Amino acid sequence: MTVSKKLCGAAGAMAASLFAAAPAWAGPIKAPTVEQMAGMVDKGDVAWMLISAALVLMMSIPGLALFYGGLVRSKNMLSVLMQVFMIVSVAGLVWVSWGYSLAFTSTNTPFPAIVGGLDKIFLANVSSSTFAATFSNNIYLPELVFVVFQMTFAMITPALIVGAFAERVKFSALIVFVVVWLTLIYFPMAHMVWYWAGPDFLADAPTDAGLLWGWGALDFAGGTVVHINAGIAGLVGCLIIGKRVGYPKEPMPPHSLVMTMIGASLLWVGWFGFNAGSNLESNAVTGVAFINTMVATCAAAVSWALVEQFHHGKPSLLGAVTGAVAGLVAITPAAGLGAPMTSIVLGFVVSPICYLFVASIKGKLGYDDSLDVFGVHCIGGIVGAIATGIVASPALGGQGVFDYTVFPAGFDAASYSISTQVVTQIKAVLFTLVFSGVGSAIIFFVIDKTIGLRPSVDAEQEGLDLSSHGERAYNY
Amino acid sequence: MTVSKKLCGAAGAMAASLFAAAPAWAGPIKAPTVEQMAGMVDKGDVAWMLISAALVLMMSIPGLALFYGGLVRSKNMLSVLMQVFMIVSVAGLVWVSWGYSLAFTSTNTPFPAIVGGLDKIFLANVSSSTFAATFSNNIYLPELVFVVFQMTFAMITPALIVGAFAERVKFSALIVFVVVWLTLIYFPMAHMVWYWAGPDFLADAPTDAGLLWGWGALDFAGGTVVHINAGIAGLVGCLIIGKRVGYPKEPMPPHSLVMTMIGASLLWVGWFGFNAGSNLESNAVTGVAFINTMVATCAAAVSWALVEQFHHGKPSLLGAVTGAVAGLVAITPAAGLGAPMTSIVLGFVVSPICYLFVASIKGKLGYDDSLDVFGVHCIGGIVGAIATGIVASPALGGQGVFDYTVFPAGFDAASYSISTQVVTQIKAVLFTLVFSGVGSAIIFFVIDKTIGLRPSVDAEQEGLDLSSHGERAYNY
Amino acid sequence: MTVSKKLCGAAGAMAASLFAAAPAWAGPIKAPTVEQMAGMVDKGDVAWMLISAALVLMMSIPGLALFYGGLVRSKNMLSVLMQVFMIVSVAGLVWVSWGYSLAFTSTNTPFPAIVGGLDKIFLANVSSSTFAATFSNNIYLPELVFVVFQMTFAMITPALIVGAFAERVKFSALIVFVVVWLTLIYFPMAHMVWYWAGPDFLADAPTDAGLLWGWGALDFAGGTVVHINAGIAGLVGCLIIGKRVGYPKEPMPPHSLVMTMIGASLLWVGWFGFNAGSNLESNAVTGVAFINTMVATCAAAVSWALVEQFHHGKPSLLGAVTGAVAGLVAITPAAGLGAPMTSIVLGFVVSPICYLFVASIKGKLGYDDSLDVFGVHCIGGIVGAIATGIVASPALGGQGVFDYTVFPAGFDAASYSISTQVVTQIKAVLFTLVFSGVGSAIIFFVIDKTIGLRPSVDAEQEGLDLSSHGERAYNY
Amino acid sequence: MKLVMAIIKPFKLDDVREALSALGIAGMTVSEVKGFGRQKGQTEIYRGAEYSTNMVPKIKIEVVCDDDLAPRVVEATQQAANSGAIGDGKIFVLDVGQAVRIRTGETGETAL
Amino acid sequence: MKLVMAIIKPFKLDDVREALSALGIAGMTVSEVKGFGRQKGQTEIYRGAEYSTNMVPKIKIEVVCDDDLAPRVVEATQQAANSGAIGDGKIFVLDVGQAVRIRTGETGETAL
Amino acid sequence: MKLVMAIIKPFKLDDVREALSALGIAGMTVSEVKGFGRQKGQTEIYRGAEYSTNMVPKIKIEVVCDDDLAPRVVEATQQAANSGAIGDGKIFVLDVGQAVRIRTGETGETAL
Ligand SMILES: Nc1ncnc2c1ncn2[C@@H]1O[C@H](COP(=O)(O)OP(=O)(O)O)[C@@H](O)[C@H]1O
Ligand SMILES: Nc1ncnc2c1ncn2[C@@H]1O[C@H](COP(=O)(O)OP(=O)(O)O)[C@@H](O)[C@H]1O
Ligand SMILES: Nc1ncnc2c1ncn2[C@@H]1O[C@H](COP(=O)(O)OP(=O)(O)O)[C@@H](O)[C@H]1O
Repeated sequence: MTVSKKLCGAAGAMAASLFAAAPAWAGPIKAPTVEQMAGMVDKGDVAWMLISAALVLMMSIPGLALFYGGLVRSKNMLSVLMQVFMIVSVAGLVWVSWGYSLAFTSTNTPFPAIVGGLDKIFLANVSSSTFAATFSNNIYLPELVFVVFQMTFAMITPALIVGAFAERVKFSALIVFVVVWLTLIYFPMAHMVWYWAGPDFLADAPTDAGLLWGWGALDFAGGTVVHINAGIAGLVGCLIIGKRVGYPKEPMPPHSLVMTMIGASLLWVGWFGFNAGSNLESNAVTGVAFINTMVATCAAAVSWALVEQFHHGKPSLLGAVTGAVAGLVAITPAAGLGAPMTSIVLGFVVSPICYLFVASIKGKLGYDDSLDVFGVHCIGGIVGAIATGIVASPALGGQGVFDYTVFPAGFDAASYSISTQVVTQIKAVLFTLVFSGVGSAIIFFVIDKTIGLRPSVDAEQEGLDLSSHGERAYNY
Repeated sequence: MTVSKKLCGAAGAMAASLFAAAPAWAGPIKAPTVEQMAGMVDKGDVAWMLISAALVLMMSIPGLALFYGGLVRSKNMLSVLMQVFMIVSVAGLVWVSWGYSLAFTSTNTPFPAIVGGLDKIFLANVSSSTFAATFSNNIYLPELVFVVFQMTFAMITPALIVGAFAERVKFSALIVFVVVWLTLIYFPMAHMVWYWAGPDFLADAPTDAGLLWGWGALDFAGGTVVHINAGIAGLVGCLIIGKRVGYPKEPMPPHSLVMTMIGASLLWVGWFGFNAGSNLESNAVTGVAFINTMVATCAAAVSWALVEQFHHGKPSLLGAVTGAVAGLVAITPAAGLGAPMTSIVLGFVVSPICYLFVASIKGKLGYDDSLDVFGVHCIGGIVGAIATGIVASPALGGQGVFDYTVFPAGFDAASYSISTQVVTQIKAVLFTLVFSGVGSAIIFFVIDKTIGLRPSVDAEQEGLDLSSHGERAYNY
Repeated sequence: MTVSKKLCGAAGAMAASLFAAAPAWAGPIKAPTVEQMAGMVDKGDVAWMLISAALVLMMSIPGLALFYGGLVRSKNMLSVLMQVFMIVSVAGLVWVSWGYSLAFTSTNTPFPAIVGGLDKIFLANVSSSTFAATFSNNIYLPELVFVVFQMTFAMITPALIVGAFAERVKFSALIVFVVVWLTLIYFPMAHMVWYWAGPDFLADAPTDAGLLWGWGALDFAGGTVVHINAGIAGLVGCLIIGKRVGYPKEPMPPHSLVMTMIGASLLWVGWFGFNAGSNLESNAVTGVAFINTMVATCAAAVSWALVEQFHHGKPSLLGAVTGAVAGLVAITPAAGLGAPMTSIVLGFVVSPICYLFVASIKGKLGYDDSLDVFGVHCIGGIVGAIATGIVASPALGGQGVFDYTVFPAGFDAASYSISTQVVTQIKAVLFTLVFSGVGSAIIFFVIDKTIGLRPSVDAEQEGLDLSSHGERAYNY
Repeated sequence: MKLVMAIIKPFKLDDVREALSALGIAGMTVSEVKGFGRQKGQTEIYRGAEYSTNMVPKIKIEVVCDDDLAPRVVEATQQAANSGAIGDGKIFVLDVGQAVRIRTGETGETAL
Repeated sequence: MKLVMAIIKPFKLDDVREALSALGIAGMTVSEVKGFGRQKGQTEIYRGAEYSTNMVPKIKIEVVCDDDLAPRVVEATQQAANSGAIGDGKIFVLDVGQAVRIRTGETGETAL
Repeated sequence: MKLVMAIIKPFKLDDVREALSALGIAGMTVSEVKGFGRQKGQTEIYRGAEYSTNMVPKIKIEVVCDDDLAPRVVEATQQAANSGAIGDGKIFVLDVGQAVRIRTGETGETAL
């Protein structure tokens, strides 16, 4: 997904060679017809995007579910697993019903820069014979492949939120929240950041793009739309719902760090689908996004462990995996834009900042963000979003940006300015914090006053597994 | 895998463009030589099929093993894991030894519509220089890629059966059963449903196909061969083996729903290899199969949770994941043939039907299908198989069928009749129930009377982990 | 990765057809320029290599971590998970910092046959516009894709070692060891076995290759570099560190064979990336490597279970999964070179040999290789390495070897001699045992005398989770 | 009052509970324990290393009742838990000086 | 000496421990148990199969103290563990004949 | 008869069992417990949140023996479980009124 201008020299070279091998057309075709698009699909791209979609699903289930579930007390284990599993399921249905249309169309809507229309509601006008643009001229994906890849992002984002108020939310209210939040917050955010006309069409319709895309904000794989968005919603939610009974007096150690480690590992593995898949093709830039994701995560895991070593003498597994997730979050907006060495720096930087929030500021401010959704996803997302403006710079070995306002799109190294870009990035971050923060607060508030967000104290004390779902996680 | 005629417009378009880009031949070649086939392999297809095979293996181990294992009591956990792990291993060996030949050849056999011959026994005449047909004219896979993809189906199918009589079967007898059952039931079923000459050859040999394929039964990824087949064998097995000691008086709650949830999630993720991989190519139809699999599963998970909500006020995680599996089963035969919206309907419908069997009919009839193999896989498979006749209809947005009796194969929307097709589907279901039900019963019966199917009561009460395998699952 | 000459007929045929479909050049180009290489990248290959890299990461985390972790006592569970997780992270950073340069360059180094130079230190001169050779003429990968694929091998190899002295190593000392060992042992080994100029360049620079590659040693996916190397280092380490407190008197049963089974299954699934990914392309030979990996593993799992059945009457899950891993290890060097049927024989043979070491010789010699790294990885690796010389023979259906000293590289069946090749294989095995054994011993010794390798007896008895990491794995 | 402490086979728990309910016993406390005794456990073998533990999973039941009921509790437990096989377990009876119901503060037999 | 054995609700453990520390009790032993009693457990339903157990997770605390302290231990426990709801649990007091500190071999009240 | 109840360090279980077997003790019951006492547990830290529990894993052994043997059981246990370090544990001795072997119904010392 992406941005007003993007990608790198390698992509250009590769595209050139592809044209060479494809005698059916002489040069790139401006605004190809659907029939022509059908000939512009590469099976390698399709294979990569489908496996990427499967990987992103694996991030949510079982990845995120276990990462979160291991951290709660055993009496709430199933409730976390259930919340993630059902959010995934509900979000999938909402996505094909109206989400995709709101996010990825721009016709028949009063505010085409803010949110799409209903032309593709219930996947009307989408079939195995329609196509979606990639970031390269004259390279297309079958549209349903794009729909399902994007669907997995709409599944995981609301699932991220639940960590902030785990162990104390009413299940039915949560599901209602998710449907409303996707509709009012996520789909518009996705539209504003990711929607554009595509490289073969933009030159002729230079304003057909989402608001933040139009600003030139860079977000390779979803730092704003996914992590800052979910992180701030989580914070707002945990403030409105209130602290867990017994917090912080009663000790609430993680019930199974083994599950948390499995979850973190699967998040790491699946994140390649998220970040490298976001290139929409299987080319050299995909490789860039892949290796950047790998090394930033390595660096952040090491960095967190080092902070713990210095702070209290023992590096912990929970620290290492938390650092890895922070690194994954931070590299997300920059994945295909930076270089491996600057990604490592980014990884090293993000962990101490998140650590500060998680281990110190949270305690001081006294909010009960059970699983540190704000401290890791929102803060990590902000660090990554801003750093993207720096690491994308060709002067630092970054991939720079493509100029899509000309046809065919061309590489535009000269015009890159770190300071201008960082300002744009900060603007995008602030916009997301306000839009999602305020919007989410309103949604939480209304649901709290109507359905009620919180189970009874007794139900909470007994554990949500039994009180909400009538099950017990373990019967050894 | 598939059917007398298949696939959609997009496939046609894509094929056309491929030809355009491949100057080595002028148009499609009828009955290409092996040398020509070597030039008709796309690396994107190979990548997709190999990763699909890996995904299907992951469905069995650890997916299915954990899904089942979490549901038994902890004293039988390892026995379930061991059964699945060893069935996978044994089936792999049987498949390359004689299974592939019996399933996917039609020469030198007295009943070429029922079962293959021995021409490819021990993979004779199969090498890195032989090729297997796909569903598109002039598109081939290296034959070993096809062999190993199909192998993973022969691994998981018998593994599905063990859930029906978990916690009470003799390990050695089970392994003998699996070898015999694969040989006498599974390979013939696979042959009857999936064997055909291939699109470049069928026009010249219109009868060179398996029995059910010849009937025109639609089964995109194995509803009959895998799920109905395993489901009915499981039912027969649990009837012959008898109930667990203590059933239903003694409570036998699942020992770890966490494992069950991990298993279900990996089944979901892996099922994309199963369903979308069954297209044998990486194109727009693969995308159709992928998204249908996704949304049908979402719908079925939601549907089961809703049924529980209405029935006793609490949606459970076990319900949600059971629903997801039911949805995966039901969409299997229809995956590449329906449309996302009809797949959602299918998902919503299958869960209440399976719920009825699992939560009510089983109890009333009093059989002890420990892990609901019949209620979920057989019933879900039947619902899916019949519904396939409906959702495949182009009138409902389905992909319709290809006419492979002409060369090159052409799309044939006009002739599709839902009622005719549904009748054919029912015929195929009944055939499978009878063939596999009777055949499996005979095999179980003979093994019971010779080796004996059941361990001693003491061994069962102590738990199969210790009594059969000399191990303990957990030593915390 | 590979060897002085390699690959098979199918590769030839496929290459030919690729040229046919690529009108941009007339025949294979000797020593193409970087610009030409850019046109020699196939998106299917890129997709396959990226997913392979993700699969190999999954082998380490969570795969290997769980496989090992399940086998220790619960008080040391997190320490094992942490060791593997941090080794992966540290190795990733070391790899891009100097590892890749030492392993895969041959310029500006005093001993180009032993170790590379520093020309690509910190990935200097590596970008999205540079390319890496495959085993086929005129087929290239984006270099960063190759870098990250190879990175995952450098991550898992040192992680394998920790099993030999699990439950009794100081964390900080281990991390220091890993950095030094990678630098002094692993990178040179990788260079000696895998480095070569590439098929388009070798004819002109016939000596530009690593030492063992020059000998003609066959190692398709890393039997020497990964398994023998790690296995012997583990043995040396466990001898220098000494036995666990209480060993062998105190019973130390695995704390969760469920975790071990999950780990083994994910190792199996991920190993396709390791073995079939090592072909660097997505073609028929990749299929060969894939199916050989599958069936050798099946055979070895069955074989180990049978040995246990005969030896003490009960086949165990731990036995079956250990056999599977032994099979995976043994097939690694032979994966793309043998045929399915000979791979099965190899799988059947390796298990009894490893069993002998694990269940008998270890006890007699009295060393405490906690998780049998030597017995499974080193012994299994040796069996596989030697057997590779046999199964690769075209006379046995093997893929034989390619002659890369001519351009374009040609298939050379006539010259294959099993006895010559086996001697070469044995030479390579002995070299690895001595090089890695002596080198690792020196490193362990120096670290032991300086930092100290072992925690206090009290810390060991309390468990490393609490004493080294301040955490507890389970709080049910 | 007496504390009747019984070590039984796990699958007998339900039978014992029913038998005690029939006597009017309103409460009991149950824990998972491991027993050493005449009954030997299965030999476990992990990669060839044998562990011949004589440790067997058992259930410990603790019931406090008044002195009169104690003999009948013992008898009922003995009968319900009896399978006739080695390892069926033991019943021990101890004196209890005082009993308190936490909720109400009631003491003595009314606390049970 | 007395053994005070209390069956309490799990989330009350911390309160009880603090209350006992305040009395100068230096040690205690805690185990996880399951209780049957008036308080009924939640009904669990797995694929339609209902298990109406009356088995509730509880914590058992065992404290040995000298005879004089015993009544105050009982009282303090009763107050700290009291939530006023059914299932708050019981306290039983038994006589202890002898106590030994393993490390030193000290016996009697000095061993506590 | 006496009930000897010992709280020991987990890794001492084997030594104690051997010592008791040497005395002719044929059976015992073992459970996993957590101990509070002088010995403090490790501080656990999860994402900066410190839990300084003084809860340490211990093993509880319960042996019923006849009155004569009791002192020797106590002594043997004390010696076998002694590591000289804080937290080695305690031994308590209680009176047992009655013992029954479930399998046979035997009572008293022959039931042990
Ligand atoms: N002296 C004893 N003190 C405490 N518990 C005992 C004693 N002897 C036996 N037990 C418990 O009773 C269980 C059954 O005893 P065992 O000797 O195996 O069979 P049986 O009850 O048939 O004599 C043991 O597993 C142990 O838990
Ligand atoms: N007679 C008894 N003997 C041993 N334990 C008992 C007895 N009665 C109750 N208990 C324990 O006390 C717990 C609480 O008892 P319950 O009857 O549920 O509530 P309450 O304490 O309010 O009367 C039970 O769960 C059980 O563990
Ligand atoms: N008063 C007591 N009542 C019951 N158990 C006790 C008591 N005091 C100590 N214990 C048990 O004995 C264990 C060891 O006690 P501790 O004070 O740590 O060391 P030591 O045995 O060296 O004095 C504790 O962990 C606890 O389980």
